[in-house]
Amino acid sequence: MVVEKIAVIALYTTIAMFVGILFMGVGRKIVARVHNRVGPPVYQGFIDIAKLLTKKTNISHGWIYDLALLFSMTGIMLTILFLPIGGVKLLSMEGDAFLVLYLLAIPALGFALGAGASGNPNAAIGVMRALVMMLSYELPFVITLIALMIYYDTSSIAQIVEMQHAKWAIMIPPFVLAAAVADMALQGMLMEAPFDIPTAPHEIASGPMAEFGGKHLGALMIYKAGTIVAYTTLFVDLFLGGGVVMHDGSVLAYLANFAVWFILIFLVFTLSLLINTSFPRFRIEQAFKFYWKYEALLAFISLIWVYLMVIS
Amino acid sequence: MGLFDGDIMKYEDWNKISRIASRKSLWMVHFCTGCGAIELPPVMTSRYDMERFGMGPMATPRQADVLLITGYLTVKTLKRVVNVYEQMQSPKYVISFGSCPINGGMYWDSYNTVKRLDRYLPVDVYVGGCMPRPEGVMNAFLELMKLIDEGKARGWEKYQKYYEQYKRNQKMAFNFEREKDEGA
Amino acid sequence: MVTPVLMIAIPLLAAFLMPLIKKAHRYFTFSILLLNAILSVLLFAKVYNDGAIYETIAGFSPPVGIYLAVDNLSALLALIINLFATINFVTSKKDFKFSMLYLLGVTGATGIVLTGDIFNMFVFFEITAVASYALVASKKDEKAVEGSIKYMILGSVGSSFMLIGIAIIYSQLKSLNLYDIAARISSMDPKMMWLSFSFLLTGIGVEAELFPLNGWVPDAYEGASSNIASFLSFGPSKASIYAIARLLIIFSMSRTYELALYVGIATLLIGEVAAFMQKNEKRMLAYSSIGQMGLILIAFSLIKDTSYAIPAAFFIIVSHASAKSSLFLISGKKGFGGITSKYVGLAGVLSLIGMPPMAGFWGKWYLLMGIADEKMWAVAAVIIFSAVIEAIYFARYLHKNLGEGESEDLGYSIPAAVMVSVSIVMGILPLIYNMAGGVLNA
Amino acid sequence: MMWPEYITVAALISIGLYGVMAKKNLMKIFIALSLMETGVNLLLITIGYIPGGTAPIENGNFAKYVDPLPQALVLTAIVIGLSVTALALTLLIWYHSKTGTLEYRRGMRW
Amino acid sequence: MLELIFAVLLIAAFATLFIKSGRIAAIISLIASAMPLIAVMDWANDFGIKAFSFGVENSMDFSIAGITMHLSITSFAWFFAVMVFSLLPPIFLFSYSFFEKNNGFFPFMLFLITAVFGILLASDFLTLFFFWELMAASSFILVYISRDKKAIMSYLAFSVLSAVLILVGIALLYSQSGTLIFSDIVLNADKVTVSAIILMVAGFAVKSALMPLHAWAPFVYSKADEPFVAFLSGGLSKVGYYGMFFMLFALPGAKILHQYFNSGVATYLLAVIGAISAFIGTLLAFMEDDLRKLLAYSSIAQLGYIAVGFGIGSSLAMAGALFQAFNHAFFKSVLFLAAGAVAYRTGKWKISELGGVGYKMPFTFMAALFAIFALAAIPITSGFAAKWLLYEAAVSNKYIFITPIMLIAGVGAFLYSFRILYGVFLGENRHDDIKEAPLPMIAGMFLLVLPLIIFLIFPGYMLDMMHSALVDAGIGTISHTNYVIRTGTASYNTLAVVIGMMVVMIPAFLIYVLRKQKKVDFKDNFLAGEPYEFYGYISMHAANNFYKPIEDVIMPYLRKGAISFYTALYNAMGRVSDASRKIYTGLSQDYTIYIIIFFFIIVGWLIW
Repeated sequence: MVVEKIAVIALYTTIAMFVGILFMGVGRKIVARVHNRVGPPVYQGFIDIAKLLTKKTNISHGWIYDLALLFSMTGIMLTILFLPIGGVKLLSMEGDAFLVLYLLAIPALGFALGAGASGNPNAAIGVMRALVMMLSYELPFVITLIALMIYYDTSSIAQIVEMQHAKWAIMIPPFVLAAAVADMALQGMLMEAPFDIPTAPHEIASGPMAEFGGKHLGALMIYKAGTIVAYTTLFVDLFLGGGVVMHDGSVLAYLANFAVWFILIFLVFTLSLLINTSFPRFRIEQAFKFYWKYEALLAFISLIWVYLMVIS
Repeated sequence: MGLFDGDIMKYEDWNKISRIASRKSLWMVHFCTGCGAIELPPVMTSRYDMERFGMGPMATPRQADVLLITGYLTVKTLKRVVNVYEQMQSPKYVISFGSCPINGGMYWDSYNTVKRLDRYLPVDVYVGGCMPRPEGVMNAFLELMKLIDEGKARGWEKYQKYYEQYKRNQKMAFNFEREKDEGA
Repeated sequence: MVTPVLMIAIPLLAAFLMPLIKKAHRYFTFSILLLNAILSVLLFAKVYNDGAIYETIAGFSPPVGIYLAVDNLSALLALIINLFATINFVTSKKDFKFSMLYLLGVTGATGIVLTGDIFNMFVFFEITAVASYALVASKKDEKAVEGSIKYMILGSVGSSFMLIGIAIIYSQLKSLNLYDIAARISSMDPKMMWLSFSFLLTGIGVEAELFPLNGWVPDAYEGASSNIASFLSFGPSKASIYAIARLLIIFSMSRTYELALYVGIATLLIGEVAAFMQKNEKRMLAYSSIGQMGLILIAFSLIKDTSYAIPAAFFIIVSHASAKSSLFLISGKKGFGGITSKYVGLAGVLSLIGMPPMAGFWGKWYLLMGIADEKMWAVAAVIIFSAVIEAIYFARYLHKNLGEGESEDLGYSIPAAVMVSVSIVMGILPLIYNMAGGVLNA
Repeated sequence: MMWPEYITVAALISIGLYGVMAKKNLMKIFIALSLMETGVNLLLITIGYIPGGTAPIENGNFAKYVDPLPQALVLTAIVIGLSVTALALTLLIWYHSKTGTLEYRRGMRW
Repeated sequence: MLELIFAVLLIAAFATLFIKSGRIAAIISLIASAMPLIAVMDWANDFGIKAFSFGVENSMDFSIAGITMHLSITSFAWFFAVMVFSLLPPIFLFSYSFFEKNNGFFPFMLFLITAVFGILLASDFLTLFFFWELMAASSFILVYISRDKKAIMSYLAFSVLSAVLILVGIALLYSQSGTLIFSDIVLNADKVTVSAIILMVAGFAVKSALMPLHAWAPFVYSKADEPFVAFLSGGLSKVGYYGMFFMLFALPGAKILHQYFNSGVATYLLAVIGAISAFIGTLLAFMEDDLRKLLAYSSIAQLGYIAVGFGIGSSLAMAGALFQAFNHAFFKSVLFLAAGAVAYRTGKWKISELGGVGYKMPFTFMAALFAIFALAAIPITSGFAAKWLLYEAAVSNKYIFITPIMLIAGVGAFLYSFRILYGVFLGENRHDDIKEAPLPMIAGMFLLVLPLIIFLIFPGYMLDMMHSALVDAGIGTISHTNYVIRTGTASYNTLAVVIGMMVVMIPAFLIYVLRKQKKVDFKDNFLAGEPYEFYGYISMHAANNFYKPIEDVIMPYLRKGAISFYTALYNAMGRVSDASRKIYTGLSQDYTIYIIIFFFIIVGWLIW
């Protein structure tokens, strides 16, 4: 039983990472097409990671630098375990949305720790921006999350997904607004433009990653792939029913749900990339103001709307 | 003891994977001191689109595989170039642009210009011309990929092997500069 | 045989003998004060065991004769005054005239507390007042003289007022005995009664530092030398406030208590607020004294309705007498300068703002319990306000004195430590509650 | 009633208070204080006085005795007043020697 | 036995008063501080938790001629006592190395412990207030040692404010019920009782540094000796919350408030204040450059969560609040001690001047790292379980205002956590000449970290510990096993997190531990090609004005904060004071006029 579970966990993390790495290539391809370029092959992500992991030399800035990366990889994989993927509840019954929110902070903090340990001033500035960005987008995001929690009267993501069997959350009027807000928050979570200032390569030499090279950078790319899957899945789980279309426990249902989940996160990711390619970059305080003024206001409107719906 | 350094997988096989991967994913740090830097944007943008080969610019030497020397080097910039080169992770490659790094080019009689980059850093591919056109630059990249594929792009190994000599040459160049400074 | 009259007679006699023994005057005075303190302990023990003592002097029986009346509270106050006077005298370094005046001052203060006769009270008032004027001026610099002159002018006006009040009472009741007056006060013409009360309150209020009769306070305290400021804060002022308490009990009307409450509140507020920004330490302590007198008056104004009032007043008096006198002793220099002064300062301040294990804590506790009995929440609000204000300026005072300055004068700081330890002892052993629980017989 | 006496008392006290309130010269202030004390003493005597009374010396006519106690009180009060005045003059001399003037120095020290 | 504990504490306090050496005083204090802990552990048997038995009786009447003080242990006091007294031996262990000379820390710390012991054992208001004031006095002296003007003034002012508020509250209650003994008090929902409860809660809130009454905390925390501050933040603030818990749930004030207002508006207000406290405290924390001030604001923020729990008052929220209190006691003590250890070695407080300390003091760094994980509620520490309970409670009660604020404050905690981690321990290595902190210091810090790890895996133990407290207070507990907490709507399985973590860590571990790599110096760093020592020195420590961009956005809104309000109040009061002192003109003529006016006024008042 335990071995089975561990095997399933291993399978799912592998799949998630695979999808994530694939998405990195797909993303570059999409961006290239928008730029009217040919772009790299869709499997470019795998090549990049393979190259980085096969680098001959490797530098380290001390044990904190190494452990921090370990920490972020672990954190992102753990997060994925607590998210229902295509309706499959791995560990998601054992925790809830708050746990996921805080688990998502583990990789971010680990990454920040590694960047700090690298001793590069650019990295510190990048981390500062990343953390401020996190503070910014979390406010509208948690408000929409609370709207969902209040509406479905549960804080467990798995249960929220289950309750969307009949009707996806996005089909309920207030959650259209909430989903729009959450999608902009997603933009910040994925560090896509207009919120890509934490890693601005030409300004602060790619920020937190400035000192990462070789295998460390490879691990970082895996982590990045994981975040893409985690955040898009979170969005899909919250607003798009987790991609669950068939409810019987058959193998076909698994496959269908998985396929729908894949398509949905692909769509969400594509949307995010399209926004990314069409906008310039916000400065960090502009991003902060954007999230805390307009986004938070919209989110709060949807929350009050939901609240009024629930209490009446 | 390394996991991938011969215990589990043969070094040659590992090397092969490494070569295949790095051939298709050359990340470059371009050292834009000379005039050659202006030739790079066309290479990156939609006309030539270097990204279809998996190439792309990187912000720091730690992340990059290819060092582009885009034009002449003075003694002062050479220090930085050496610094950057040493911060890159092996395997790493150097492409030099234009005539200046080859033989001094139009600065052949300058007192302060590095005449032969080869004395200080192992250059894998030279692109001739003053300046080379983007086609030439593209061609150089393809050449480098071919060399990597064939296992001939071994400049970084050379640098490790003849480290003392390279250092001596570099030091001579830097000392030259210091004497000049003191004289002035 | 302990009689209260000894406590007045001995120092008075000693004071007039002083010119004869010029050389050993300090030892002589100290031993007299010590004797007096011992007598007051014995007296207190006696009163505590046997109940109040009423004693007549010079053969006449009351209401005509001079009359001493000692109950628990007055015995305690006499004890405090004499004890602190003894400790405080250690710091004196002046000539025999000073010792003489000091003895007179102590006599007067003790007399005010022990007497049962209103004219005697006036006489003792004058004795202690004249002695205090002279003591304040004994520093002989400009500030001292100026303070003394102001003190004297206001004190004289006050004593005239008091005498007028006494005259009115006498004209109505033909009696000077406090108990006699208290018994027959209701037979007075109300207008005359109120008039006499007003005169007496105004007259005694000058000495008791009530607002707005206390103009002399900051100048006199500032001008006087440390030990005299210390003496003023435990001697005349405490005796006078006790006299006001007696006055209130005599004119036991709800309006007088109400009036006392208002005056107390005004005194508390003005004193604390004025002390708040005061940079000069001695003036700050003087203003703070005013505030504390207001607090004591508030406590006394509750006497009629709650049994907590007397312990409250008593503990505040003890706390204030010991803490403020010791603070005056160690103040006026650049800083505490030494560990003894530092702890004396801390203990004094903590006692004044009412923290255990000091007597001030119990004062605050009983006062608030009394207020709870009375349900006078506005007064509670005033006390909250003034306590916070007090805390702020005392914190500033403590911080200001942290500076190294010159090294401390142990001749001052050790008596101060002894004085402040009285507050600690009283705070740790609140057995005084039972003793002071005896009602002030009126 | 003895209006003239009481009016005198009131006048003396008022004059004394006025002097204390209004005069700047310390000497005048002390004179005013003395006046006031005199007024108070007069009040005490007036209270004990019976119109047409005699001194309380034993001569059998008890009804005509004035009240002896106020007179004793006044004696005490006079003594006290004397001592205060003496002290006041001493202080005055000191004040003059410190400041060179008897005028009140107008300085607010708070 | 109980008398013995008090006696030992007081004797130790008086003994250390006269000992010059800090080492000996620390040992004496360590032994003395173990006494209450032993008693507390012994009492665990009374509350359904197996501990060892010493036979310490759990109540005593202490009579000082006429006044009787009733002392007895209750279940809720016991929970707080566990929390507070287990902090003390590690702190004294730490101070063994910290204080070379005894500057007054040890004696007054022992008085403080005596007072706290008395507060927790008090079963009548006089005892409570007596020990509360004793605590205020002794902690004030500990602050006084710091010699900082603002700290001394603000601490004394707020201590006295707290004391008088509590005193007036007691007086109000006494006037209603006529007794001071807790068990005899019967409360009615009338105006006086309600105002008494509010006043007393406000009074206790001062010690807990709740938002409008927190103004003393930044000054005191940043200036006093660290071991004391560790106890102040870890222990004394919890004593304040004990008072609040007592007033609201043991007495029970919350029910009275509910009856009186006919709704939960008063307690809801407390929750809102707590949430705002958490939020604004967080914002102020990450802009601070002084490490201790940062920790002070962080304390204000973390303590705000407890108030939220008390305000919500459901069993979930209370469990969360008590859990949070416990966690905060430990992690904040560790952080202050770590700050003390860093200062002990470097002598610096400014984050912008520190940096790279973690390389030289790895064990201190490890302890601080764990504490920071707990502070930021990372789910691999027990810190998360507490916040999780609070969030669940807020959401299940549909508090749409409190929940997002709490959550965003939780996110903000990452910001200042990183500031500490990077600014102090990581980044440029500027301190080549320092050593690791002395062994007693490290031992003290790790002893304090230990509970955080234990309750990470077994939050159920913590819920067991607070079980009888919550049941006695009539709140009820939540269903749990040793490692699963269940609420009505969700569950949290710590074992799943830990095991899941381990499972996914193995491959990553394989890749990253079994590898070949070259350790490089921090100087070998990408600086756009510049060598590190090229211009003599390139600052690589980007810790000055770290959050400047966001500070520029936020600060205009926070400038008119509580502290500036109190400063303005102080200045206004100063003006009033100056004006009132003008009454005293220094002229006897004026004073005579006052006398006459006074006379006529009272004559008028009395006759007409």
